[in-house]
Amino acid sequence: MSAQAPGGEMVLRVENLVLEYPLPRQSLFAPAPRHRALDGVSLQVARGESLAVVGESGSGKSSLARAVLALEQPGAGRVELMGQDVFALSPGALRGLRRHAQMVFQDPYGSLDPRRKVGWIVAEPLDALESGVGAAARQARIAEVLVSVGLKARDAEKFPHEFSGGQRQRIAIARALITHPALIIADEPVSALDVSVQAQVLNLFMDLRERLGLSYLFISHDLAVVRHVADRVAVMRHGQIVEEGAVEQVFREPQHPYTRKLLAAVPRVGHPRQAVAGATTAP
Amino acid sequence: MKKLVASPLASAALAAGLALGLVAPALVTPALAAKDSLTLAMPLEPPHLDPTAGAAAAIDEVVYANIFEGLTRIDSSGAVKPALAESWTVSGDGLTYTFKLQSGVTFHDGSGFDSADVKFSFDRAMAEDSVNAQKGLFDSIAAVEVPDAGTVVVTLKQPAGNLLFNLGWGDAVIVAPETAAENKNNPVGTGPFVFGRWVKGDRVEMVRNENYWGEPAKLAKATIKIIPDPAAATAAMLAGDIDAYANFPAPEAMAQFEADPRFKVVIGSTEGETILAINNTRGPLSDIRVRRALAHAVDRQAVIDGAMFGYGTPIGTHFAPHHPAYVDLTGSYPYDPEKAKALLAEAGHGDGLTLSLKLPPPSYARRGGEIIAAQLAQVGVEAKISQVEWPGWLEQVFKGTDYDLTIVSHTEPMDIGIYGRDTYYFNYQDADFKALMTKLNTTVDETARYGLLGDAQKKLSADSVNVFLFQLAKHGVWNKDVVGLWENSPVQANDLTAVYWN
Amino acid sequence: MAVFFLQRLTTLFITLLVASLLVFLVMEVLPGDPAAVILGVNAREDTLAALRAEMGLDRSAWERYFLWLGGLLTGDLGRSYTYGVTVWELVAERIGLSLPLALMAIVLSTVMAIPLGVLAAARRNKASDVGVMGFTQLGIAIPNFWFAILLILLFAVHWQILPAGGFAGWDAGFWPALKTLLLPAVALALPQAAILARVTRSSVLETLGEDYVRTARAKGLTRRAALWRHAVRNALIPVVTIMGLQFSFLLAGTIIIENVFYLPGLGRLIFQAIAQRDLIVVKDLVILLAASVVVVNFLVDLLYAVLDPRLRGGGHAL
Amino acid sequence: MLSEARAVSLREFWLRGRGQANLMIGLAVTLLLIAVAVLSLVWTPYPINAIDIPAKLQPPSAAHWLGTDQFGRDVLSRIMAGARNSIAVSLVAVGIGAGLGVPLGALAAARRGWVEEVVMRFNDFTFAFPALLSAVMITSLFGPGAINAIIAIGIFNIPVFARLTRGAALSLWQRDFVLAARVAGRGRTRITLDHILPNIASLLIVQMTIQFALAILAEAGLSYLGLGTQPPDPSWGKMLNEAQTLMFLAPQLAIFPGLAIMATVLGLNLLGDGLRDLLDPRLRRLR
Amino acid sequence: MTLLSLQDLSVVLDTPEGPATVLDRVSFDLAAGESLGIVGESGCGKSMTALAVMGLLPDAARCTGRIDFEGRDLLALDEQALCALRGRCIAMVFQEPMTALNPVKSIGYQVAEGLRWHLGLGRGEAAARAVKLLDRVGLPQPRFSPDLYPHQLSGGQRQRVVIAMALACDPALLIADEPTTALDVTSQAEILALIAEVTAASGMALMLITHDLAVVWQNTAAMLVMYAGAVAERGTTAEVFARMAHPYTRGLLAASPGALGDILPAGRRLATIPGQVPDPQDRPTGCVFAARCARAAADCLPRPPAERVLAPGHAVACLHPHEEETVL
Repeated sequence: MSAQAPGGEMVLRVENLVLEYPLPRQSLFAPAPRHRALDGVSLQVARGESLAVVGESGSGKSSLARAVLALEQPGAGRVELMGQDVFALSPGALRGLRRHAQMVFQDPYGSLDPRRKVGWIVAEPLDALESGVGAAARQARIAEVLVSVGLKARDAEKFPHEFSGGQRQRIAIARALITHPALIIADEPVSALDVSVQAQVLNLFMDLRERLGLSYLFISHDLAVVRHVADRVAVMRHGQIVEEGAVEQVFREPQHPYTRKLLAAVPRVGHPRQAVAGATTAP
Repeated sequence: MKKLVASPLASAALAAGLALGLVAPALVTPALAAKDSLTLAMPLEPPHLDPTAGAAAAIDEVVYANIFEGLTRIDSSGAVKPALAESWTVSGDGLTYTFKLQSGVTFHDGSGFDSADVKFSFDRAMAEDSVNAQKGLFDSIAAVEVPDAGTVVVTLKQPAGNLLFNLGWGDAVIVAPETAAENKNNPVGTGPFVFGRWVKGDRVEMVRNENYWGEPAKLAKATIKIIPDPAAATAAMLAGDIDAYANFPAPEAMAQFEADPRFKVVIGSTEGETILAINNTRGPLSDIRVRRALAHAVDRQAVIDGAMFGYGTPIGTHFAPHHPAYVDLTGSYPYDPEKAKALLAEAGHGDGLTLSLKLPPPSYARRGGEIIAAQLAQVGVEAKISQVEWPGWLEQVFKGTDYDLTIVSHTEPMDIGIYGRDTYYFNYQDADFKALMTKLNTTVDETARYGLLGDAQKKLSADSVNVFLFQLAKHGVWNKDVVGLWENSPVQANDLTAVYWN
Repeated sequence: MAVFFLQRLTTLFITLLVASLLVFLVMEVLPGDPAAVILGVNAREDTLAALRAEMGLDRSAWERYFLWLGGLLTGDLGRSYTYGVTVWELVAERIGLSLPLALMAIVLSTVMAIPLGVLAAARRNKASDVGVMGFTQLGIAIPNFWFAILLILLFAVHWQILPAGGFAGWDAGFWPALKTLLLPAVALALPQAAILARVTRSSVLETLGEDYVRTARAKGLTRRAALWRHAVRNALIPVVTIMGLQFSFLLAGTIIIENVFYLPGLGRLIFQAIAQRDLIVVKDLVILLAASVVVVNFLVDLLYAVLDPRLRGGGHAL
Repeated sequence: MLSEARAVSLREFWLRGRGQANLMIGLAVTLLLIAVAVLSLVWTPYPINAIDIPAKLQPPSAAHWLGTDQFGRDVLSRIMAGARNSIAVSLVAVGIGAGLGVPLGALAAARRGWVEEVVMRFNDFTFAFPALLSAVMITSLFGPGAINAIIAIGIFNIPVFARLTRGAALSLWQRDFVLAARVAGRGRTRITLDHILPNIASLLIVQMTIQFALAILAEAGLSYLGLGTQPPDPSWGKMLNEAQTLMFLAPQLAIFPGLAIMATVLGLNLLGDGLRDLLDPRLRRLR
Repeated sequence: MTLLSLQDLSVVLDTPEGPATVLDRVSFDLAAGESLGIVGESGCGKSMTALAVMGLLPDAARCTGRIDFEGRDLLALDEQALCALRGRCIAMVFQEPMTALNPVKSIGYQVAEGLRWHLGLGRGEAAARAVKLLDRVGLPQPRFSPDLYPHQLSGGQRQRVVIAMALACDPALLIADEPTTALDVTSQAEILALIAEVTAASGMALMLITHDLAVVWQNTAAMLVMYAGAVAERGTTAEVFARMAHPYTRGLLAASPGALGDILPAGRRLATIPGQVPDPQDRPTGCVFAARCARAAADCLPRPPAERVLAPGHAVACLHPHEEETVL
């Protein structure tokens, strides 16, 4: 089923990206030590392709997402979005490019402004990036994206606190869709959700990709989730990609010891059980 | 003393609890004050203690007659008495005064007193770089000679009727050359009290001068405490912290102390002519009709009752009522709002007039100002009040004459001469009056002087230079057992030499 | 950690330097000629000029500024125009009152406020909490000079057990001097205690909700033990900040209380100095106060590091 | 933009607010104060400055509910007029404080870097001076009067709001919905207006009521020292100062202005507490 | 001998929006040395159960039923008695290691505190025992000195400190409420291994609370599935996994992407459970899962289903349970 990369144009190309954060200075004379979050990362996402980036906390996967969207200034390396070098653009040109790449965040309760109505939230990218959109057209676009994520048009009048975690994440996705982007960067979109709700949102991601031909940069620490959503997977550790390849390939014959350690650590039903003492318990 | 109330928390809660039920002060036996020491309070703290280097009345109120003495001394009735000068003779033409000095007088630091000290003091005051606030007192002196240790001969340029009085001022006290420079903080004089200690902002302590040349002081120790705040002063008096307050800053508290048998209230008079000063050259105020209208618009008695709670004697001109030469001119401008309106209309201000009224800090000014503003409003004159601190008043009103009306009390004794000055903040220039003043200065004979003073008073009232309100009263409050404090204050002083407990 | 304080020190100096410049400029613009104030109404122009020369007022503004700044650094604060004594001497006397008064007020307010605040937080919404909250609301609302008047009326005039005001001076013995400071200290302490109690209460409530307090309870500690051993210690940080601010206020913000109790403190000295245009004293005092406030804040920062190890840095054990 | 957030909360405000004692009492007292002040513009039992010396220092009576002062003026009328003065001075002073403080704080949080440094240094600087002392300097510099009192108190509200706004804004800038707005291409200023300010509005409202109460106390303090509103306009602080010397003759003169100040400040603080609980549920458990 | 036995434990919380039933007649037993996994999604009441046993429910909670621990009903005990029990006989490990430790106290102090509180040990002796405990949970000296502060440790290491604190007084029962949810997958594996090893070595009973079926499969002998405050299914882990009877349990397994590992080819849609967990304020009368259950029938609605024993060691609260084997 997974849509094969049509070998068409690259939606995203990242070439040995380096990003550092200054740490508090330990001594007056030595310059402040710096934490190297991205240490020469290169990857690319073709149109319609879903690339997952998996790694533990502190591996730099979130920094990658921010750098790609020019929210952070990298030390070195290039990011090419829709063929244009993001960091070489003027602020105006960069704004024009943003239409093509939007982001979905992890915490459903943190990614929606509690003081704004859902309609306004979803339309914010539209209002910011496309000019000359009439009120009626705007209303229609809002309704369109809300329905496309399984919500109702009249939900636009409600406030975020009137929705469950799963529904809020759908609203966040609707916001990301409104400018018809080519690439969606999802930073741990389902980690904060319960299993049953998580399944609904994952299915939504897969439906949208098929229907709208979206390409994903899907960031997660959960290998199981990655299996479902991604065509290719890149394993990150300490700011570097240690292994990359087709999902089946990497999951079946992990090359890098770290990948193997990750896969082994995931508890799986049916596999040998922990040496656990204990007889049956009466009901 | 009763036991201290438990913890601060309890007292705070108690105080808050009792806040609403204000309890009238019950009769409580006063703390037994030591019999030979006295704590006197006064409102303003002296900037320093050298009367020859500052004009602040507070300096004289501490040191005059107590620590420092001049050749002559002014007593409680305002008369000139001998002091360091035992006796003096005046030449026929009134130009040379020969003073015979007291013998056996020493300064507090033990150094001897003789005519050289007198010459030093006068030369210092008259010197080019002198910082003596009343340098004018010595204008008429041509030279000071000391033929011998016990005599001083002063020759004048022209006769000066009030020389003896002037030499009785605080600014003319005799200081020793060796200690003159340090007198600001460690005053060394010849008086009956020796300077003890000065806790800045709180009190000045002095002790009896055991080897005083004259009759020794009856008090062994005297403390002068500085309590400006009227309520604090009332509380201190009631709580027995102080034994006497020479001139209580709050006339409204008098009723309180009169009702309390522990205290004696003595209302005297001062040299303070309280006036509504007018800038005689400023716009409409240059028109005498407007000035007379103002005089008619002000109800003096209401101002006295309202501002000073009835203490104070109305005056019609710039002269102290207790002085023999006083002429009662209060009748020249009776309270008559209608007449005031008529005069204003006649002067072309029928539809009203707006004037600035600048008020210095004292309560007679701040309260009097509000009452007068209300009274002027009745006749269509809007007085815009602005309260200023003394430096601001000196800068804007006194030096800059940038004012329409102001209220101030001139507390220097016998200061009617200020109306004859070339530059003075009233901007009143009148040749006749100036002539009167020069004539006064040169006449020595008493009755002639009184006649001239009377003419001067009538002139000021006729020209309605200012609206003359009332003579500032002296609100003396002291423990009933204290005897010897001055009833009036003809000069700014708290003479403790004759004070004792009976 | 040292870096943290060196940065704070530099900002401290910059703030003081700017403060000194601003105060000097303000004093230049202040209307009123000090010489006229001293020599009074009848002084003549020549004597005024002589006095101004003596006081060095005739030199250029910049010259005087740097002279003054130099004096500040070398400790020579110059002589007061009105009192004729060095400013140090003047200030030393007044600090002898203002500092103990501020300390007494802070101690009184803290001793009252912190236990009340913790009590109110521990028993949230119960009678004692509502009572404490009521008391603090009242404490903040009462203007402290009104409260002072009532205190005088009650304790000095009616019961005559405490002096109505004035300061006996430390040489008159420790207890008599302390007695004169008791009422002013209570008048100052009440509003500060009210504010401090409220801050303590909300801070303790905040920490009571933290996970580590629940962990302590899970370890078997009683509510009281968990409160005092874990919650209160963490709650102290915001409380210390407020106490720092309060102490700097108490140093010279007490002009009104000093007025009501006629205490010769720093507040009244400044107020009189401004009224008498004793510019040297005003400038020196304002700078001394600004310095003391900045130093107090610096000490509060030091206390943070003591209270909260996270600020002490120290490497990770990774 | 901003109105949307507010519209809903007003309806919600009344629904949830009704039950809270703090809020209701606070609101009642504050509205009473405003009503009295507005009424005093039009009507007072006696003309505010009418001096009647013979009738001075009368205790409360049927004619004069709260008695007369040392000049025979009706105390009730002057207290009503005093309310007008207190509100005016405090409102404008807090207005200045918030008007300048909030943008400064928001700017510091948005721009960071040297802008933040400058704003914070200005804050430290103004905190370095005890408020009252500087008010005394300002009023003695430019002369006493209500205007200068307003400026003096206003200046000292600026750092309070700047510091509060900066703190709250800094934590909001880390929130995902702000990052989302940046991803959507919104600029710093637009984000501050659309997201930052609406979300700290409730915090600011609460702080305003508290600062309003403090401003009233400060104004009373200044006019007690004679540096605030000038006579003959009445002000509670000045009335208290004048009453102090008559404490033993007419004690009630000192009580009523003190009570008026206390009631107003109490009302405002209760209103502030009530608003805090209502508008900021997160703080609710801190009651 | 049954160490812990819950009989019809119900908990109702007073909220501003009205009373909310958070636990509805929960009953189960746990023998000494046994391990029981409680699995369910958030809001199903699994943490409430743990807090009820510890007696740390919020003040606004009202409990009915019994919680027998070593024969004594904990609900009947006063605060004093409960304090003696907590940490001494029943210990707990929480979910958020980053905030579970007091930031201003050293880890040595916090581990030793339980010893000094319950066993009255002196400062020195308690400190020594604390060091041994730290070593026991994999934080050897000198690298992990007791003088370190929590902010100097990683999430996994802090959780180890919390475990050391729990073991301090050698309790009979250890409750671990989602101990690894906030950790990385590698740290999760290590911590779960540590808990298993420690409980087995000292014969401690373990109550492990998680939302991850695979964690239960791997770590506990018996298990309990909870939904909306009630027990849906329970039994030995092997029995339950072999033949999942309750439709919710099956739905949960199908929705867990990781659980079935290799079977599902990438990209195939996950089976989802429609709808949402009902609001505790307005619980339906009948079976609480009925609204979302494909097998729901008329008889499911009037009364909550009674529990039926399908086999020794396997019971379910459902009128139309699945019969067929689970496809693992």
